[in-house]
Amino acid sequence: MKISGTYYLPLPPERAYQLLQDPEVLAKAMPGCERLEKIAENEYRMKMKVVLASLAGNFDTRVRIADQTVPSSFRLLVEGSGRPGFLQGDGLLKLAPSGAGTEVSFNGDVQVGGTMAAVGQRLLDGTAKRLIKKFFESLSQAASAATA
Amino acid sequence: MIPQKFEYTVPKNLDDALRLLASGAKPLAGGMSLIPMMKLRLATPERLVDLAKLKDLNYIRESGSDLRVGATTTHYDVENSALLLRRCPLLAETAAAIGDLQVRNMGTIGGSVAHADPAADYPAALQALEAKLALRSGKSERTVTAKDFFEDAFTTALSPEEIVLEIIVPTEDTATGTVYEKVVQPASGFAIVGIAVRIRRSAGKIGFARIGVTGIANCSYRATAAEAALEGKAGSDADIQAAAALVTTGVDANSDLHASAVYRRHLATVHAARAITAALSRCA
Amino acid sequence: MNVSMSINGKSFSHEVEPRLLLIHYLREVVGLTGSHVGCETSLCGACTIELNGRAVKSCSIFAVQADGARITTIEGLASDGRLHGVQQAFWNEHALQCGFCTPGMIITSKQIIERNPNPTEEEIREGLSGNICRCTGYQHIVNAVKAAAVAAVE
Amino acid sequence: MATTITKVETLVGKRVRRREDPRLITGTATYVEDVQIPGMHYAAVVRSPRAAANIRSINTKAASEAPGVVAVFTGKDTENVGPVPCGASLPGLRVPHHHILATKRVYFVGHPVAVVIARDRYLAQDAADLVEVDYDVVPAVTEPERALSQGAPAVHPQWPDNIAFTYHQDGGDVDKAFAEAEVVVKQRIISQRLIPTAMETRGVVAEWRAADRQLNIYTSTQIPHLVRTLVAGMLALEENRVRVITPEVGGGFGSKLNVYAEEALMGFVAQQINRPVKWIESRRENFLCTIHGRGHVDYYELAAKRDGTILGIKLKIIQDLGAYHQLLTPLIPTLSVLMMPGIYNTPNVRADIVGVFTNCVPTDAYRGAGRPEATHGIERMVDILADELNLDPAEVRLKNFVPKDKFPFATATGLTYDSGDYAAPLKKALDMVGYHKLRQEQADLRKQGKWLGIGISTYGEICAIGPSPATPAGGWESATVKIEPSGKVTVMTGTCPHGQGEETSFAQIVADELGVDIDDVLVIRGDTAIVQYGIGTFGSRATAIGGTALYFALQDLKAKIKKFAAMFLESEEVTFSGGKVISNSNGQSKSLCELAAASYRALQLPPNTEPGLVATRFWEPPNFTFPFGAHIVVTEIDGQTGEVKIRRYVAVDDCGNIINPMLVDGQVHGGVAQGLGQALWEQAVYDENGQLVTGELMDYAVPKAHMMPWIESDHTITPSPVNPLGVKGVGEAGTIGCSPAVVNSVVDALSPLGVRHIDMPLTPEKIWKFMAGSRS
Repeated sequence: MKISGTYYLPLPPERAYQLLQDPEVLAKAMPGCERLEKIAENEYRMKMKVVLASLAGNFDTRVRIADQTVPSSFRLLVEGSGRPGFLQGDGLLKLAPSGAGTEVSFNGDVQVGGTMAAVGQRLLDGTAKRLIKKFFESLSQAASAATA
Repeated sequence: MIPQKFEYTVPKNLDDALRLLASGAKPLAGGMSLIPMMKLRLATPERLVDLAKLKDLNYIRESGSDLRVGATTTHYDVENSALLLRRCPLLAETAAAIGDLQVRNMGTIGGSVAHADPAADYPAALQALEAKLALRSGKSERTVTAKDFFEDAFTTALSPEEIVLEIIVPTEDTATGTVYEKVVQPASGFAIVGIAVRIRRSAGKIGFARIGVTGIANCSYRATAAEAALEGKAGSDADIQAAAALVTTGVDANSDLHASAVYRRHLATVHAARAITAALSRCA
Repeated sequence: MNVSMSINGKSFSHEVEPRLLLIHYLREVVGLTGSHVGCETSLCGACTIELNGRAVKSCSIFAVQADGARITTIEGLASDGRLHGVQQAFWNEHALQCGFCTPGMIITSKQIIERNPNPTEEEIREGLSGNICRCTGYQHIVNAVKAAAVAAVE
Repeated sequence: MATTITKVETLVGKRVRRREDPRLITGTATYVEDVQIPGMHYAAVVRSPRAAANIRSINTKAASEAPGVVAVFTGKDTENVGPVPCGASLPGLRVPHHHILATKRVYFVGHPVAVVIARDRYLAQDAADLVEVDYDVVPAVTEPERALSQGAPAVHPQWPDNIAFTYHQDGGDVDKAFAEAEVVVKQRIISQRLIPTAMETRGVVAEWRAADRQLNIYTSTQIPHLVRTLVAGMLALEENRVRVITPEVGGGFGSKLNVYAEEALMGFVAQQINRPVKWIESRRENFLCTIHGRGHVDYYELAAKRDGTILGIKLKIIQDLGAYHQLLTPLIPTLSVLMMPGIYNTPNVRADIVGVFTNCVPTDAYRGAGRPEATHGIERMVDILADELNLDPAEVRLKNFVPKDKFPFATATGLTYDSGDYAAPLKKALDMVGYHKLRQEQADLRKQGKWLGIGISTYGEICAIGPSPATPAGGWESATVKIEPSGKVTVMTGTCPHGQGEETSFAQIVADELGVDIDDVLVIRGDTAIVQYGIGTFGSRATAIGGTALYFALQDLKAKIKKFAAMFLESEEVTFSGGKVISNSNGQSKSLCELAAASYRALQLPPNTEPGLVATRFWEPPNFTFPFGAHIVVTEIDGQTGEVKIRRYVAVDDCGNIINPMLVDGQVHGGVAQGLGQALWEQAVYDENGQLVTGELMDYAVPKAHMMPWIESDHTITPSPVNPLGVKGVGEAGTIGCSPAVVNSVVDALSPLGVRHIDMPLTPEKIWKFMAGSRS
């Protein structure tokens, strides 16, 4: 599944870039993130609980940041698995100045497998959008807090 | 395909049910959405409280200018309620479009709206009806509009300790024409697109139009731009087409195996026009 | 948990775990294997039984939910060695081939006729939309429901 | 003793109600899941969620320690069990070793990697979730054409080109035909992957009786004897120590014409734990692990004269095989090649098959098995040719049919069509549908911007499969008829009907031949300990071959009965009627009961005659049979949404003589439903990583009652000379005839927009895009 989108963060690119790689901020912004620990340089292990009303799934996830070009782009690689199945994401995030803030655009590919893939087809698109939206909303709040 | 273990409780009464929810149990009503997910182990609640056993939540009654439908009322009972068929036919017509005979026999309106499946049928009607939902927890009781209740895919305004107590819809007079039009996903029976229309025309002008939409995006919604485009118009074909073209304005449509976002938008436009036309023909 | 229910006119009481599905209770605890499991998503209808007079999918109901209920399964339709009208019509009209969906089909058909003594072809087809048959193409099933409706009126 | 000869009505050809129905409509039939054996345990199979991965490790500790668990087995434990068999032998065929549990690598989502045995099925499922498999994921490939492209991942690393086999067949002089052609039309045509979806999923119960070294396997199959032979081989047991019992089978459609890993696996498990074990496939497993059908990408070229005469056909088939060969996987497209000329007089053909491995579940026989693909192709091409030449598609067909005086007819692909009058069903169908009036209506509607389509398909098929040289495991069939000492008749058939109704049609044949009441006839099938060896039910063969074996067994039996009758009636010229054998000369009679008693009591025996009344025949057919027919579909397309509405469905089928018209109608209806499913809704979709995204009935749309049109069914009758019953077979006709008629109809409707071909399934969105594309 291809995903893409553009969000605005009220911070200049350098600070937005920092924010996007700050484990503490990410841990707060990632929907359902229960724990995030650094396991290597630019590599994190994350426990996630994704809840959709009665549906809930725990995922053990590895997040890796690669191809960093400060402050304009980096790649985010996510690999997780849990009872509902597994997911793998590979996305390129690009940061560009936009007014006083930064426009963050991303383009990526998400694969899911297991039960989720077999029965959750009609939900994947909406769920992905929703989780990403939540992520950027939280991030934006964090950014606002940072500028305040 | 076997669910995980869980504890099951039949509440003695509503207060008991609310107390159990406050202590972390999850509500079970007809189970038509929840149990298949539990069998696939996508839902793994540890404790269930069976709200369907609360007989006092199973009712359809008139109250002032409103109709109140208790949460555990089955789709079949909504579909066949003489009161609803006379005073709020849109809700009955929508219930008749849900799933299949067996699902309608068992599934409940409260369970369905609380599940908030983005492709469920009721939300379109509830949006068009500007329905209110009475929510109750052990601590509080409040009423929210359908617009505020449905927040996102599978996400509602309900807090974990709250339940939907009843659904409150307006009584309609015969001057109002209503229609629920659905494009059915052939495998699951869910809506690819569902359009509920409520419309009044007097003295040759559309005085009032409400359009609820489901299936297109993560959340049901009211197509307010399309409504505004209709109100004050005579309701000619051109008026209808112009309004229908606005039915997905500002909406982020979803894609899946059965319909791309572009096609979903197109279907919404076509079926909105058809639904408006049919609703107008039903205005007395 | 203890559950008690009346099944085909007989009382049963058993200790079951809450997650036991009604279909498995009927098939494996009570020993009524006429109702079948054809899917896990509540779509095929092979498990259809009557619960308090309503046709429901017993694969999507826990046995504990049916505590105190009155249940009729395919095994309970014939009485005194006489087939129920719908069973008879299914036989006469060749409304089954492999027979796996048939018990559920018959229970749903019975409900269709009980609620609507003179259903149109379209009403029958809509009524059967929760029961999948892969063998017959449904035409003979539609004929059977029509025939059973006519016979019930006569 | 004088007896009046009463004229007894014969049953063959009559709408006789089915003998099997009483148990099925009362819920008292026994399917595999209903089998209960004391001490029985339950198995849950752990399956790969990955399409391609090396297995680093499997940790079964938690599962082994879970409540109620008695054993957990992985591929290491089952390594010595023989591979899942492939029955095909094609030159150069690459056959990957198909372990019953994956050992080092998984090849498709659903690949079994472990099995957990517990006291009950709930605990087995709980424990299965605890098996941890560490996968080293490698790239997968799911599209056959992509699998053939440079740099595609190798499904089996030892064969980087992903080619399992190639196959070539030439008939006549294709190059000359194309050189002389006045017109050549070309089209790429897809017959998509389908999921057979028998309503009863597969299931196996295995019971090991150690003291007897006896393995009993209850399995939902179309071929119990072949399962016995092959599973005995896999488990290195003596074949006569393996008993396969096939209780009621809830539909097969080819998906149970196979030998599956779980059949041997449960046998292995039962031996290991020394207790009976049951495994019932879930619907999800059924979609992931039971064979799929179709999976063709076909490249067609048709050479013709401007008057519509077809001169030659070229076909290249790219067959998506999946990750392994199941029993018949590689053979299915070869049936397409045999069938490629359809029922047209086409002397020049060239076919090439490329069999391609993909990281998907194997394809194999699904209702029609290769023939629907071929029929879809040729019938689409004939329409495309008619469109190209601006000729009426019915006329082009009539022009090219093999004339009815040319039978037996040798085809360019090496078959000999037995009998046919191909114009007859087409003319009848055109008549029924009111073809010329419809064409007028279509023209009128087009002026109003409305899209009405009329689609014709005139199909032929290869049935009664088949002569043994044409099959991998023998193509004969067997029957035993016994008259019990009490005079009741027992038939044991080697076929294994699972919905077709042979318990009834065979009883009709017996009742007529022996002149007995149908209620006195019992037909037994599906137990290798009771029934003599047989091949099974598939390929529309049960009546044409199994029924014929029965017919000949009855002749043998009658000959013997006549000898006994002669002792009493002083004549071998007798009539079998009303439960009696009646002398033609003097009208004297003896009841079958009396004759049976005499034969078993054996106080006196006719010369050179042994006691007892039993006859067994194994009948080898000299040829296939070739049914045919014409289906016409009238569609209306919603110009705004692309939705297809079927206004009329007319099916005229010729399946030779008809034993029971009610059963034939049922087969046609059911076949059409599956054809319509393919044409409009069904499609197994794998994503590029090998996930089956149509993994449940929530996304894989099989037809439901409200989606089906009324089918107007009629017949012409052209008896087959291949067998004495004159029957041809009808199990697959509906499916084969249907899909091209539907697609031809929709393309016909949209032809003013320049639409020439649309691949199945004809989803509204696809059609809408064509319409939108042509407008812009």
